[in-house]
Amino acid sequence: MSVLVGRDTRLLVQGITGNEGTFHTRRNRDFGTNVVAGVTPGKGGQDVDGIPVFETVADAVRETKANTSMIFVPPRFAADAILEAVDAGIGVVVAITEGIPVREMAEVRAYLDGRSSVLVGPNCPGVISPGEANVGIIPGEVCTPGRVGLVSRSGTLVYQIVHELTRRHLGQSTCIGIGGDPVHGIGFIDALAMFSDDPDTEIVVMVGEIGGDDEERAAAFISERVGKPVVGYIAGFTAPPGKRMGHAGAIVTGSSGTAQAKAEALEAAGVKVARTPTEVAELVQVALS
Amino acid sequence: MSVLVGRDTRLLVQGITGNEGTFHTRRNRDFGTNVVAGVTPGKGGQDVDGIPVFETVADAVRETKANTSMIFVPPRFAADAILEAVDAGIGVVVAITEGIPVREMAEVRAYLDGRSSVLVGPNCPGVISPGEANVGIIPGEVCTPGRVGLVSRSGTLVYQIVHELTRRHLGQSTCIGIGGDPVHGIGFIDALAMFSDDPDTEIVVMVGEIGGDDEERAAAFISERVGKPVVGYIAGFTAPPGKRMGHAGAIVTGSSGTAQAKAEALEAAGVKVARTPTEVAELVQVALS
Amino acid sequence: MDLYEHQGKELFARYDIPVPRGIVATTAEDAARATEELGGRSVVKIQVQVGGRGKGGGVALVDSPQRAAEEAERMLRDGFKGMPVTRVLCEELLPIAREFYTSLLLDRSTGRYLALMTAEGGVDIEELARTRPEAIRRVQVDPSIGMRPFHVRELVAALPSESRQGAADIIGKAYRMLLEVDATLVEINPLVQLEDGRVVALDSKVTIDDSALFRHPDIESLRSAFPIDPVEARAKEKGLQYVKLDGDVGIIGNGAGLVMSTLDVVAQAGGRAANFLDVGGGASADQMATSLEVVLSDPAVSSVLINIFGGITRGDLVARGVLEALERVQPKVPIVVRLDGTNAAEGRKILAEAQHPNIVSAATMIEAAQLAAALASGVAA
Amino acid sequence: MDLYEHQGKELFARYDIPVPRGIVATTAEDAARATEELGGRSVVKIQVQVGGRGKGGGVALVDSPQRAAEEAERMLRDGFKGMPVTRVLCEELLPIAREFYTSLLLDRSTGRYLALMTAEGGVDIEELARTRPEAIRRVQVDPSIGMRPFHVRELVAALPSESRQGAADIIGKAYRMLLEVDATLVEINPLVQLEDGRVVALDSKVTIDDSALFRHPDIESLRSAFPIDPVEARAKEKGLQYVKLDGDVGIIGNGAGLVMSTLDVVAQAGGRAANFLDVGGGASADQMATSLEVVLSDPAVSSVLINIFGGITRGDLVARGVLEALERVQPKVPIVVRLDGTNAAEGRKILAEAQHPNIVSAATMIEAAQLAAALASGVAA
Repeated sequence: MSVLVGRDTRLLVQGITGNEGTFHTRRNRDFGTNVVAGVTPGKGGQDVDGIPVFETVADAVRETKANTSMIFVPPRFAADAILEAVDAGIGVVVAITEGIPVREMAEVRAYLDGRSSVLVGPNCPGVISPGEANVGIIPGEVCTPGRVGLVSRSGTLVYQIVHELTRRHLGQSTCIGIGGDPVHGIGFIDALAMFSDDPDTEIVVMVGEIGGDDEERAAAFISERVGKPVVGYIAGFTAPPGKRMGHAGAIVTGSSGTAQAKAEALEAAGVKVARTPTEVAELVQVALS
Repeated sequence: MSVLVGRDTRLLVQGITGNEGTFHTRRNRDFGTNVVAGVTPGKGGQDVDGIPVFETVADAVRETKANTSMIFVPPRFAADAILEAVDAGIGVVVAITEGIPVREMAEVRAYLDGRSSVLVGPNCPGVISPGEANVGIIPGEVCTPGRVGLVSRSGTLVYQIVHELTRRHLGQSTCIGIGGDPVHGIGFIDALAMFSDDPDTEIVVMVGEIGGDDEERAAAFISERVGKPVVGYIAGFTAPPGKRMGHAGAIVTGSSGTAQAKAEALEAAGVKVARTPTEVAELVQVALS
Repeated sequence: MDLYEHQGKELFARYDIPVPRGIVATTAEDAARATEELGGRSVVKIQVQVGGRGKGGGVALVDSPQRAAEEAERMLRDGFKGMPVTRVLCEELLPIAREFYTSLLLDRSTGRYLALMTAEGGVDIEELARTRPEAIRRVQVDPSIGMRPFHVRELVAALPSESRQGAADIIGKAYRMLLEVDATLVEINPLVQLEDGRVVALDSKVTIDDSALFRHPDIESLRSAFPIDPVEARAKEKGLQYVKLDGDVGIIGNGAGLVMSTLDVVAQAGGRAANFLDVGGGASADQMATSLEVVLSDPAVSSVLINIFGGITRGDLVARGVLEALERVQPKVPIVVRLDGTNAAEGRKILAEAQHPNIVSAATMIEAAQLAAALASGVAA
Repeated sequence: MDLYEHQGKELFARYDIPVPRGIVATTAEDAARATEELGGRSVVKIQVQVGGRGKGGGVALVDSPQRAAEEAERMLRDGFKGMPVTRVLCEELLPIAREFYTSLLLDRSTGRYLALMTAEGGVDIEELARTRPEAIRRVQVDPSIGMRPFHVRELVAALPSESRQGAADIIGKAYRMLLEVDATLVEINPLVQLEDGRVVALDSKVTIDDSALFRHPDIESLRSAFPIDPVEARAKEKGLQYVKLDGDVGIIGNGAGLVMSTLDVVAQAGGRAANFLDVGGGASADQMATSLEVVLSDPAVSSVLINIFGGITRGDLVARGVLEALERVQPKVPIVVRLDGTNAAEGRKILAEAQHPNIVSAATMIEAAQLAAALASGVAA
């Protein structure tokens, strides 16, 4: 079992004909993901390794019954691509693109309100359910099927921590990168809720970083609603205030958004908080033994 | 029992200090409606017959726990007033105002999507639950409590038909005027669903008119979902094509929107369709005997 | 409010939507001169607000100013489908490679905008929607996000690839125009691609939301070009909803639904309504008086039926308005009055006390309709 | 991107938001001349991107050009809170009747815009929000409908009635500006009402979304006025995410989270990071080489840690980039490399085969951090 992506995923790739789009489409398909279509405006009718390319998402959905979309289009066109996927009835939209203007993401998020589509990202590494489907850029070879659910703002920390888990034979049900942008689709709370409801997820790893208050709100949610053990990790303890650390959303503003405050909020909610990626795996191992 | 408005209604009147606003506020209160507040920008702090007037709906809701709003503000400010009520968490918004530009109503309707507020109108006579509450301009004295649910696009046809019902001692649970504008809040289907779920409504009267396809879609809904008897009436059999008959929405366009087509659709769904307002009451009487 | 083709195209031009060069003519001589200016050839098109011009002789290709004058003369003289014609549009002839259809409209059933596009031009779109719906691309546009590039791509995917850019450009502009002028319909049929590749709006059909005209005085003023019934003009001026019909029973009521229902009930009683007149909600005595004047100014009217069920409208004000009007106009026809609802008792009392010889009271709507129909046909006179 | 006060006010002026007359000065003489031009008196304000100017000596009221020169001289000489100061803003003195606070910002927790207004001016808003939240009006604005009149009414209801119109006017314009310039914050603290009734923005704090700068080259160019570290400037030019820090271990990684985590782990190993550098997703060999050059150009760097876990980034390209850079720059410091993920094996092989004397391989992130920290402090050198 898994959440968001799995054996039923029928993947459409928006921006399939770009370099990165083609590269990761192939990797996702090689992993076993059912890639059914691509979309690139102006290239409808072509194909990528036999995957048909359509002019619009609506056409692709009509022809291939795609239910999940992965977005690789350049930042200035990406918000439009997300809206197109939502409007065409795509259930899970995974936006990899980095650098989408936040005003456009605010419009996208308002449009998602009350609609049934789920957005993951943007500026995220995607979602992988080991043994079932990989939608995004998480290297599938570091993962192994199992019962740990992982949700992270950072992409490379997903790889790093999954790597540590896998080394200890702690497989994963699903790993979700929610992305590092200030305005994004699903957050920790949505992911925690999904993992809570997933019978095959036994423990959840939550990887946060400086900036915003997503981790603090997640902590409140965990103490109220999550019945499974949660292990936390926060990156950026040594980040100075007022400096944006790579991710648009990773910034300590005045006294708010510090790693310290987030770790404390999580610990107050009963979450074991690791100090290094390696310790995350160690804490998971302890919790499951 | 009743739908939309009733004993729990705590009414706020937007535009309470205008002539019509004050007049109908008094009538609604005299009927027994619990009128708790008014709003008129620039007149916050005043009162109308002891009803406190606030500067904003948010203030009024905070102070008085108003849960229903009646809107009497002029057309060019009315869409803003509806949005204000929705944003302040008002559950039922009844917009009496006629002549709101349709572009603004399209924006309002999109904003309502996925939100829990219910809009009745605009350009409607309001909602009355005899013996409980009257929100709008339907003359309460023609109504009597009972088990007939009524929904109508036309306001004066509500009065006329309720009058015919009351004369025959056929009381009403709730009468809803959904309004005659092309883009409006709740429609026949929403009202039919509410009456279906209301244990104290035994039969539904549905009053349509030329223009659009609301009646046709309602007919489909009735045959699929409504377990109670429905009596129909359509105004405008003699209306010529291409002429707007008073209501912005009442126009036969080409071959679509005719009274004949609507009556036939309803009859095909098992609805008894009356040819005069008087016959409506007669058919209800027959159905209930 | 429906615009004439040439008025719609003037709006198009304001929004940089390409249209053929055109000149409006109100006389045969003007049509000849316009055609001269357009290079000696033109297409002469009747300006009316009904469809079917192409098949009905409303469009003529002419190859000389002389021929333009002849066609214009015929059009202005004969009218079109019973409508008077006061003007024609002379346009340059363009070399057309392909014809399409596109429209943007407010879809009442969803409250969203709907955009349509098909590669088949000059079609009857209702007919095409019935017979081959798959030939039409339909895209819903949520007003909260507006017309986005993806909507436009979905639409133009209906067209050959070499026509897409030009059509996309026009759709974007047409949507902006739709919003800015508060249109509920912008239809371009046909939308054409010329031999040189340009995409041009060859026709226009634009409907403006009446409720929004207050913010478009420039568009409102276009109405002055419409031929209009003088009685309708008077009613409009007074803010009354009046539609002229063919019968002899004048109808006044409050609320569109009740008035429509009254027309139907009069028809069932064997009468024929002379008009639709809705005095509106909260009618004052003055409005009532004006309504009666408007209805009585139609010489066909042989009886009048006033059917009022008061909500906002108050019976006492209605009664006063009727009496006021009777002082101003000296009616020769009977007036059947039926009053119910808010302050109806007061109203009935006022009328009863006035004892006016032309006023006949009725207790119910059906009785009133029967009386008015009978009085008009002379049976009860 | 945070704008200086005077830059924000230049944007305000473009949107007709009233601001005091002001002149930027980069020397004491300019400040004197500006004050002369402003009528012999002015307020001289340090232009920095940190708060607390009022209490920290960053604002001076002067009553003569001479005094303005003295204050400007001091400010330009001493800097502010350790930041260099290259310019001051001299503004006219205005007769203030009341002070308020207002701001518009993107609220990340809701994804909506949030507007704040309080009748208390010049406050520390975070402090006020903690101690007396009821003194602040907070209004959420859904981007799908934008800032509506009702939102504005709710906000200005916080103010005395005579101040509402002027404040409402400014809020409307500020919202339009927020959207059009892609700001994520527009703060006016204080917003003041003058004795003559006018409402004026006395200060400005504006943050622009970096991701949207591509459509605002005019705003992007304001950056040239910022004092900036030359190494940061070089990294920026190459599209690398680089932040200078105080330590001696140069850090290069892929992905903001992994780099932040690397800084933390280096700190735990007793080291101090010299910088944050994220080569980004899909880093090419050239980007990797440039990153190394950037990090090595900081003379404080005594060891470098390259920590790559490839997703989009491929290990083979990383390895090639490292070797390329080593050819271009002749490093005197050891470089610890840890490679995992996509094509990591190939990358490790490339590095092993190169047998470069400065390259030290590490198997895990923690081992790499410990090695780099030890090498920097000379322990393992």
